[in-house]
Amino acid sequence: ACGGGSDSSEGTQTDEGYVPKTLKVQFVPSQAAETLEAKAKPLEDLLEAELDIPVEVSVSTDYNTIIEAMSSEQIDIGFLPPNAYVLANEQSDAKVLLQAQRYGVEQPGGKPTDELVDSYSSMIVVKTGSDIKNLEDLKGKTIATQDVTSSAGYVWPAAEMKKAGVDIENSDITTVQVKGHDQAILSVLNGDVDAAFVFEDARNNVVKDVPDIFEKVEPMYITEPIPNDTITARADMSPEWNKKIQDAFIAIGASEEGRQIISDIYSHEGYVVSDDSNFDIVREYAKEVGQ
Amino acid sequence: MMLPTQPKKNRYKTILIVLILVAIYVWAFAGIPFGGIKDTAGSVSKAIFSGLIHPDWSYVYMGDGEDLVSLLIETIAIAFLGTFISAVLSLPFAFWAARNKKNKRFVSTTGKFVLTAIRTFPEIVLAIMFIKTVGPGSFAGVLAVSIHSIGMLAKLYSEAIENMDQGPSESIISAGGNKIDVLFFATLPQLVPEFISYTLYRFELAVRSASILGIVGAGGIGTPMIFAIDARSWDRVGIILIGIIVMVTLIDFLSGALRKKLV
Amino acid sequence: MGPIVDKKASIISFQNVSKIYPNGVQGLKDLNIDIKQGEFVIVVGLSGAGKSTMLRAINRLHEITSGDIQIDGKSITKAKGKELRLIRRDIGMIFQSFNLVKRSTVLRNVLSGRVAYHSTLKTMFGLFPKEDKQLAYEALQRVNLAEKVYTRADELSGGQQQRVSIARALTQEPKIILADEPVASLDPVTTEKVMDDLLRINHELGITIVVNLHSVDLARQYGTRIIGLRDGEVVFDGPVAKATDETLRGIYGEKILEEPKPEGVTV
Amino acid sequence: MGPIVDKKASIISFQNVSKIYPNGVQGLKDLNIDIKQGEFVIVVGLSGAGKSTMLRAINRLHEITSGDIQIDGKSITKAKGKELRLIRRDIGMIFQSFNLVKRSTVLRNVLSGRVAYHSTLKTMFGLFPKEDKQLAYEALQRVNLAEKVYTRADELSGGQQQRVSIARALTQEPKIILADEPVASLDPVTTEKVMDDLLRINHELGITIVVNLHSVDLARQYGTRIIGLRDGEVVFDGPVAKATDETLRGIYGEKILEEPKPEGVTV
Amino acid sequence: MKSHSSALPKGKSKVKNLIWAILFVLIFLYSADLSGVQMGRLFGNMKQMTVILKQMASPDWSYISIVIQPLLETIQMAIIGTTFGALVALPFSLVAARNIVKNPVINGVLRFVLNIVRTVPDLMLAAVFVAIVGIGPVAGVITLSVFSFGMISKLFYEAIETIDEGPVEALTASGANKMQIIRYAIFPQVSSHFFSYFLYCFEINVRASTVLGYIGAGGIGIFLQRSLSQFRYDRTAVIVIVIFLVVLVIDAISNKLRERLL
Ligand SMILES: Nc1ncnc2c1ncn2[C@@H]1O[C@H](COP(=O)(O)OP(=O)(O)OP(=O)(O)O)[C@@H](O)[C@H]1O
Ligand SMILES: Nc1ncnc2c1ncn2[C@@H]1O[C@H](COP(=O)(O)OP(=O)(O)OP(=O)(O)O)[C@@H](O)[C@H]1O
Ligand SMILES: [Mg+2]
Ligand SMILES: [Mg+2]
Repeated sequence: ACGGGSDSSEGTQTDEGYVPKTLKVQFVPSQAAETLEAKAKPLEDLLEAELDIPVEVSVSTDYNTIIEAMSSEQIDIGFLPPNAYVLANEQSDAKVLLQAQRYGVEQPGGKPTDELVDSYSSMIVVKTGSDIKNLEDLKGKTIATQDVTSSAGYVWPAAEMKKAGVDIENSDITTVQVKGHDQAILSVLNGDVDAAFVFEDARNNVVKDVPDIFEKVEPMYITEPIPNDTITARADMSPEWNKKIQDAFIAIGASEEGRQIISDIYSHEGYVVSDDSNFDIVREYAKEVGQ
Repeated sequence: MMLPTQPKKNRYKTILIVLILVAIYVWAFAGIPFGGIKDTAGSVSKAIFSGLIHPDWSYVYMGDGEDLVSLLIETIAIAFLGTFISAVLSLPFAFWAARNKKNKRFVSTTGKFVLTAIRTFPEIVLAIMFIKTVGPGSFAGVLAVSIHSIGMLAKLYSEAIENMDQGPSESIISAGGNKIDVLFFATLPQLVPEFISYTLYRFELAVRSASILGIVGAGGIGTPMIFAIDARSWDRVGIILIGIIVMVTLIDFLSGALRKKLV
Repeated sequence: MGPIVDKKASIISFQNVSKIYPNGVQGLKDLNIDIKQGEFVIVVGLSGAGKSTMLRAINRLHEITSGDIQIDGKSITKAKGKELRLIRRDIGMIFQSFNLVKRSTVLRNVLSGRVAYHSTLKTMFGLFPKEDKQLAYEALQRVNLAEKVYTRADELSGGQQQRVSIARALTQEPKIILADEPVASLDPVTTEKVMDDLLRINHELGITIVVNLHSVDLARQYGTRIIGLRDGEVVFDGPVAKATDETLRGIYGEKILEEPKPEGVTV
Repeated sequence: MGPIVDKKASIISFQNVSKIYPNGVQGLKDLNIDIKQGEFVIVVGLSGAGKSTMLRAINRLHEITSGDIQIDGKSITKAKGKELRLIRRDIGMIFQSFNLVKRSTVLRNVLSGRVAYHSTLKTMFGLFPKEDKQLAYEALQRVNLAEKVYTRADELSGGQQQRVSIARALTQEPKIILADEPVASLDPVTTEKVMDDLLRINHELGITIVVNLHSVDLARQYGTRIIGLRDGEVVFDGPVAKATDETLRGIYGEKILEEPKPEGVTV
Repeated sequence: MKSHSSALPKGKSKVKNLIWAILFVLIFLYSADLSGVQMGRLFGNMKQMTVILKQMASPDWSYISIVIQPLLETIQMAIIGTTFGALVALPFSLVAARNIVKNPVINGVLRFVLNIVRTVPDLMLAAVFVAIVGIGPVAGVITLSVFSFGMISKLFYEAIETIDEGPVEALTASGANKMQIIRYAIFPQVSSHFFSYFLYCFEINVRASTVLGYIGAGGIGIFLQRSLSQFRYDRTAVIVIVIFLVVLVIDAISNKLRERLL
């Protein structure tokens, strides 16, 4: 951040830090969402009502841009997946303010529980009746993964496999990188791969197209929890404003009307204050898989 | 007198080229493992098509400024602006890169080199750069689209220039006209139809460069489409597709009329 | 009134000019020609002899391989940029293949002859002064095309296109006119009209004229001087009077100029 | 040997033919012409009189607005598909603007006159029989272009392109040749050669020939019959002998054919 | 000759053109407003643009060994995809060209079909083809084929519509049928266009970053995305450079071939 005193239509630098006049928020879809709307207006309205300053919300499909925009101070607040938060923090010292809450998932069946949690899991799925019963059995097999930076689609399962003694890089395993957890599920169903790393429970994304997917593809392994999506502020945001923003989001999640909107549109059910230390696990897992 | 045979060296080189081409294709096919049709082909494609033919009509207009109609208009605006800027910027590049009598080989080669570089530079990296500069939003999208398009438009333009009849240019040159006179009195009038069709084609591409606009958070129809595909909401995809098809057809229609007017 | 020929001023001067096309064809071979101001020169020669090549070398529409060409004492071969353009402005050209912009109107095509008189900015927006338009229109009247002034060039017959091209050169108000078979596509009446016009501007305005022609009759009728080319070389250069049937035979090869008619036809 | 004119067979017959261009210009006005097999017809008229329009109506390169044209007794106006193509195969055409594929070689351009003789499949692969190629080569020799056989058409001089176009028509071995100013861009020697050639094939093979010409001299020298057009109407139609200066004056307007030379030049 | 110089008659009124121009300017301004164009911000913040370029300026050369294999795969898929697409595009564009098939209904229907083909996003094509043939290069090749087909046919039929009609006439006059006219009068005039569209499309397919990645077909695109998501612009640079080299080679070959074959 460049030193204090500079003034623009967007905000002011004070000794305390950055004070926005217009709050610029960007939203990146969570990997674990089953349905999303590419809508900015509803959140804009909710936040303006809480904060009393103009809010500009944009929706992006790639978190690289949001991190870059935060480091060049074009974005004040970003909705980031956990691994993206860690990168943003590394790049520009951005601070996590909140984590989103969602309903947990119940197995078997993959249906949501009515308990709000701030984390989700990843799972390794195989064809029902497959002879892959544990992580050991994955040796020599073909696995569909997401991008290697994806928490649920690569990092978590790969790290836990490694802990269990199955190094995904050197166990004669072939990885096929696909885009989208739905594609991963379908490729298991089709027999193109033996297993796939997906979020829990990505089968819900495919059930519309393949109604009996829950019978045909089953989870073989479920990972430790992964922290949910973050709401992250740019590094130089003044503490006062950090607080204001936290309060605003929590209030939105608490109000009936606000919760309905964020639930419908962003698959969030509420927000809780978070701390950078919640994400040490992300860093640790990333190191585990050599990133 | 008997017909002399065509000079030989041509023939050998042609045979050599044919052989190389055959080798390339053999190599390419060797890399692709052709398999059969999958069990899921039926149910999944049925789901997709049934979604497409039962589009989500409610999305067409919702009045919140983030429905199909508003987003299509926004998309057109971005594409229009991006294409216009890029068409203007492409002109000098095209003349730089065109290989014709007046241009030295070296000059046009460097021009082509630069265009290739622009084309190869990934759109997404451009997008990131512009986001860092002007923040996310339509403006970044416009900039990314317009800069990236230069690589293609200028290349197509320059080939049109290379294929152009030089006669009229000569007449302007012989009347003492400078390069710009030649441009406005001989080159452009001749190239107008081709330039227009390339530009409109590029406009159409820009309209459809959904992914890139989605990435930069530029609004437009790209983002909801990507979300809908990711979430496999085929009814939503269906209505968006219909919207784009209607729009592209309209553009086609208008561009046809425009061409007729200008050609 | 006879043509104003100043014996000293040489307005076009070829000095050892040769031209070899990239594909190896020798277009011109060591030409040395001096054309005086006010001359009406006619270039004749077989098809492919290099007539067009010679004409196009004069205003440097293509580069010559060696030698030098001077226009009014200035080397066009060495001229650059504005200087070159000003030299060219003084040379009007009528093309064998018309070189019209087919999609533009006749008027616009004719007006384009005036571009070198105005600033780039003005011409870019097509803002020609009224007088220019009037000039263009008069030139069109002269070639009998006044009524086609707003027609698109591609809706004209061959001869009409040829005449647009002539009007364009006239509108340029040049000191020299180069004409590459200006009457090839014209009927005899228009041919005479055009040649008479060329002759008149030659006489009245002292404009130097170099014309490629195929018709020896026309050459004799109008020229003051004939240059015969053959395979890129000058094989005859002299006043019309000296161009006997003998010399023409030299230009056109062994073929006799007025060969007996082929068998069987009586006129 | 005199021309073989069968008095009965009418090979081209115009019946009340009119043509109005989409932009309203009346190209042809109620033509009624009968051309017998073996005739050598020359069409003259001012530039824009409708000569090209008339020629292009014969092989239906454009549709006429009303009337009927019959070729060898068959209505080309009504013919369709293969029938139309077979009629056209028998009509060779030499175009005023050459109509060559600039990017193709001379040989290829000439050979393209033969496509209608072969199955689509064969021609798709460019497989012409040796005899065709030889035929093409001979036609090129006839127009003195043998050495350019593998040159690209856009590297030729104007007259050379014209000659390629003539060679193409000859190679087609047609029964009728339509020629739209075939010698406009040719020097007198080649002109004579070409006209002699046309005359010879007219005599020896009985091929009917219809030529648009601007040169009245040539018309008189070669034609058996002259048709004069003016503003799309026939204003003269008769044997060459009857085409007096008077009638030509009618064709070309008030202008006198052999006007006294303009002032100032002596030959 | 008497020169009765009368005044130039008035041409067609320019009002219509003026209206068009004004309309254009209005659309332009509206678009600029809608897109939030802020030139000041672009120039004021220029140095941000160079940040990434600076990081790209020192490429991680060791990455070459990793991207070479996916690059080759991409090329293989692009060759086949483009070829199939172009082969189908050829007849389609001939029929869609208004100067070859003069039936507006047929042209119209075909163009509409082509519009649809071009409109369907490649992500969706990918989803369909994955369902049919499974993830992997085959789905990739088919998707590329469809994309190439849409693109080449549009460009090509428009090129066909701008040819010189003279040779067509000449062939018509000598009794050639449609196929022969296409072969001898049209194709020689447009083959260089066809060729450059083919190569241009091939080039796009080589660069096509996303679609192959969607369907697990591998290819260089995945590596481009990976380098970006890891903020390894030094690796991005390597990928850009190798693609650039491939494109240069394609260009060189195409120029050679153009000179040779056309
Ligand atoms: N495509 C066209 N559209 C509209 N009008 C045309 C078209 N072609 C020719 N004309 C007009 O039709 C008339 C006859 O033209 P045509 O080409 O037959 O003349 P021509 O006798 O061959 O003349 P020339 O000797 O100059 O070639 C002219 O007035 C011309 O402007
Ligand atoms: N662009 C070119 N490239 C290669 N050779 C050319 C080119 N233009 C002309 N030539 C050749 O140069 C020679 C002279 O051509 P030029 O056009 O000067 O002839 P010309 O005397 O004008 O003939 P014509 O009376 O037929 O117009 C010819 O043999 C021709 O084939
Ligand atoms: Mg010439
Ligand atoms: Mg004509």
